[in-house]
Amino acid sequence: MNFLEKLLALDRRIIFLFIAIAVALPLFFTVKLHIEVTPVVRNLHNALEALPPGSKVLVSLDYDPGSMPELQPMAESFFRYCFMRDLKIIIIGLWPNGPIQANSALEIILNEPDIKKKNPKYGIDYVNLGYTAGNEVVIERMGSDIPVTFPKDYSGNKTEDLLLMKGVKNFNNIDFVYNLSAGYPGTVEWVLFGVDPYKIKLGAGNTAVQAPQIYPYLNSGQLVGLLGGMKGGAEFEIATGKPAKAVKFMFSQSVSHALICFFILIGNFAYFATRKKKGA
Amino acid sequence: MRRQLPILIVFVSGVFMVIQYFIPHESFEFIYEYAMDWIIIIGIFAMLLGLWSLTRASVSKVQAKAPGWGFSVMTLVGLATMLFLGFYKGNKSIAEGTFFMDLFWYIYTPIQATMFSLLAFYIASAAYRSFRVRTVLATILLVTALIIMLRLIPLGPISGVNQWLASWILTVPNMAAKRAIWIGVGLGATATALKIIFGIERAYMGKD
Amino acid sequence: MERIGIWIAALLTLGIFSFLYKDNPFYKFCESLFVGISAGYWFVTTFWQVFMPKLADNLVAGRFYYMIGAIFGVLMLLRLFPKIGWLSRWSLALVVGTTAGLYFTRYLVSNGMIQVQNTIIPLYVKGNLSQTIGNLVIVIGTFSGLIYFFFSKEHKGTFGGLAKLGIWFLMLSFGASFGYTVMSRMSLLIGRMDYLLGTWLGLIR
Amino acid sequence: MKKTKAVLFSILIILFFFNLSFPQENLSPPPPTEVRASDTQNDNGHSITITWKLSGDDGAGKKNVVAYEILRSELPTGEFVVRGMVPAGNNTYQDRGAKEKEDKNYFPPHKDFYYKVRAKTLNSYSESEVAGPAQAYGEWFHLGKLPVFVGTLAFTIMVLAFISLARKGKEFYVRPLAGIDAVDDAIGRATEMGRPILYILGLGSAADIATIASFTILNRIAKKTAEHKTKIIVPCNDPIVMSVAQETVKAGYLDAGRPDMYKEENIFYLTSMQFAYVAAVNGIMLREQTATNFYLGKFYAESLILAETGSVAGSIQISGTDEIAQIPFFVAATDFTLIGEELYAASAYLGREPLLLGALKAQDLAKAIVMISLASGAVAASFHLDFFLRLFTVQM
Repeated sequence: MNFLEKLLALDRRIIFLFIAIAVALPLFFTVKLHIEVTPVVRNLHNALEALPPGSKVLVSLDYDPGSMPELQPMAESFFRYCFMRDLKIIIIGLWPNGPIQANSALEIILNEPDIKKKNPKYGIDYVNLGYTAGNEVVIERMGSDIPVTFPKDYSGNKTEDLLLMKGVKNFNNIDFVYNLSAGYPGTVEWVLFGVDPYKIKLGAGNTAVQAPQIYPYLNSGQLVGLLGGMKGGAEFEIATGKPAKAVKFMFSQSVSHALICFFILIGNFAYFATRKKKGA
Repeated sequence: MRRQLPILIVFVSGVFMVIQYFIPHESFEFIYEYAMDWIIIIGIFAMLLGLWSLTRASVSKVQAKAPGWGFSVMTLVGLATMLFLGFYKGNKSIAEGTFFMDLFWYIYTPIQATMFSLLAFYIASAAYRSFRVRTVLATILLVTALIIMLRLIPLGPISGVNQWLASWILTVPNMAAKRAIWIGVGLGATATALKIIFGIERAYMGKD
Repeated sequence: MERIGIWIAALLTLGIFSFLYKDNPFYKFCESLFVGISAGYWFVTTFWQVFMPKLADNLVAGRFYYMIGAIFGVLMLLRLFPKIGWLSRWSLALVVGTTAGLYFTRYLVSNGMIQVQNTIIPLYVKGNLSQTIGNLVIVIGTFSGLIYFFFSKEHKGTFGGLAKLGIWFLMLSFGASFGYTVMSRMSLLIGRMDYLLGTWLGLIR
Repeated sequence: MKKTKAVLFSILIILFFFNLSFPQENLSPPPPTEVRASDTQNDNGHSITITWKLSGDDGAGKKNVVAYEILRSELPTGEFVVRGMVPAGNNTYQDRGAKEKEDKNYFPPHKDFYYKVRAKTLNSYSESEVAGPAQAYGEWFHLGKLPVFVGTLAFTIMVLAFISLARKGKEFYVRPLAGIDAVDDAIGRATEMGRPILYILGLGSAADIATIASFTILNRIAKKTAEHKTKIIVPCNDPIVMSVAQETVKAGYLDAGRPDMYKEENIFYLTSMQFAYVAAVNGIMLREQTATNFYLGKFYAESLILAETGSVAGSIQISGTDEIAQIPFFVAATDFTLIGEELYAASAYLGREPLLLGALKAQDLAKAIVMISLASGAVAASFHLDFFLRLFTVQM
């Protein structure tokens, strides 16, 4: 067997090894890749920039550990942005794991030096109201009464006693809703049961697999902006001027994508070369 | 009784569900909601069948000392541990912070995430193996996949054109093909549903 | 506890990855443990989160129509007794009949009518060349794709030509989906690598 | 424009409280007129729809109306309570409630209600005249779903007509399908090699249409394996699916006249959790060295893990699913793929039963109708005629 034939019947374990290296190695470096901010992400950022400091932002985390690699960096960058801009954060989850994901993102963000300087306080600058069962019905109930839908926060305090929640009755008192979604219930439900009846302003981050289904709502204006997959997350970090995890991970993405393309090309090269030989 | 009654149940419940779609009145809505709950409840009872099958298969492997029977012991241990931890403190057994949830977070979740991540390797090896310029069809597959993948790689001036092309492919011809598949699946599934309701397709019922 | 947990999680992660090299006892261990734990987890959570609220609570509240579901559920279990096992077919019939009726309209509407509705678009948009081309491609693609799925006629002549165009469209779509999905699959691996190198070993920040 | 509206709207909420203490009657806008309340159409009977003509200061005049409040009472002179609010520019509101009597928000049907609409500016409001009485009641047919009803009837008639033609002995032609022709070879190969066949029904429940289509195929394949005396392994991920698969395979062995060879322990349940199931199936493929793998039914992300592991084991693989997102991976990694509708057609192909073939013909006829509507609809739409579009438009 000559080299080309070996290449043609390449042991897939060699490909596996290269993929592992292509993903792991870039994690050790911080490279400033040129990432262009697409209009859908730019629109979301602009809408957030238009909010005056002190605006109340509802964040619904609707995913579980399975989608962490894509959505967790989005949660972190969004919290960071809100704290920097003095936007008040109200966290909920339509998925049982959502509020837990929020806490682990907050733990990281609250320990960043820039944020530490601001010293955000629980109950005044951010609250975590936890999870309530009921999927889209939860959104409907929030439209009439948020404290009734979420009577207690994640740690068991009465919602009414939280300073931030004073005067928050329903969606009329919420200035922006941001939803991170990995499926059902998620962005689709927020559009159908939140935007349509209550005219809330909604921005969303979705897994890459989920994003194409959400695009129609962008075109119709029901959704302000969308972060699609890790790339969307990276674009948002660039737009806010704080490149973080998603940007860093995008380097791994680029290298591994390039590697797969390279493998496809050499596979075809070997295929042609051996075929020519056989022909001759 | 053994053959006819099930066929009748299928017919009646199937026709009811089709009819209720067109009737907004609450009386039908109530029956619909009950029926959906019954289906869920039947599913819960059936779980016992599953546990029985899994346990029986593992136990008989252990008894017969079949090759790899030690691993069947592991399965049984895992199963028994979760069942015990999940019930011994009543409905508080699965609250956050219990040992049950620790096992979920430190054993179940990482294995699941890792199994899922194997796809990163397999998507690469599948691409290498099957994306060859062998036939026209394989070539189309390869070229479009390359165009879409290249959108994540900085290519200087070509990037702009490629971005545009990638999003055009995703929103136009990709959409057209998906619609054709959707419509086909729609017709195939509705026809199959009809065959089930009318008792023409009944292989799933088995035979005596 | 957390440190031990992370070590266990990391070792299990490596155990699953070892399958990429070849099947081995380490993987078999993770696999069999995973099967047992997941079956138990699924049973326990379904019991507390579905069985209790859906059946037990409703029966306690005196809503006895839920008994009908329970009776059919018990019939399902009779499979375990060969002599009266045939009774389980009644439950099966209820499940299959109900969902067949449900799916009938669901598929007809969302896969049939709505897709057709979305594809009835003007072939000529005045003063907008790119949309005209886009619409034309969508209609032709959907049409020829459907021809490919035609079973009654052999793919020959003009008909065969259109069917071939249809399968080209399908392949283009498959290639696009394949390429598009690579990013989310890589994200998963990045997540695991971040866990191993960051959370476990602390090599990256 | 939208932005200013939202800002005004939030200021309104803050000023609302001031407003209560400083009523400024002389500034109140012209009230909404022509208020009508009537039962909401096509609903379950727990909602009333209110419509009105916009206040003179909404979008015109002083342009200072920011919202409308909708109030309800059981008596024309009784106490009116606020039921909801819509931003300015809207002229309808659906007053909806729950259908369960014990619900706090229960909306009683067949009961008189009176409504009025209040136009609000930042610091004043004015009320319309009282409208009503109106009653909520449920309809017995959803008019918006008429196109679906016609479609249902037409398709049912087509299927039944072709099936009765088949019963009368009419023979139907169907074109060859590559994936189907491969099935026999694949079973033959397993027999020659003396290795088992693996059949995966996917992650669907026993009620998923794709799973049911797969049961029929499993039945045919089980019959063939019984004839060839080849072992078939069916690991399941749903207990009901397992039960049905056992019945189906048993029936296949009966059809082949070899009920004695049927072994129930080869059709077993593993776990219902997606990736644990996949981990176990991966192991089975490599340890049992299956010669042929079938993946037919509902598949999700696991499709590629299964197909690539099978390819490592050197198995011949035949796949089919109606889950569009997974078809590309099956196409790339398995030897033959039944794409979407082909999966449903496969049961008819394998059995060659006239009744099932009849239904396939009805599908083709429906497809032809769809294609003609598509083409003529698009041509008509180019001339701004929306007749065809309306034929397919469903209002939920």
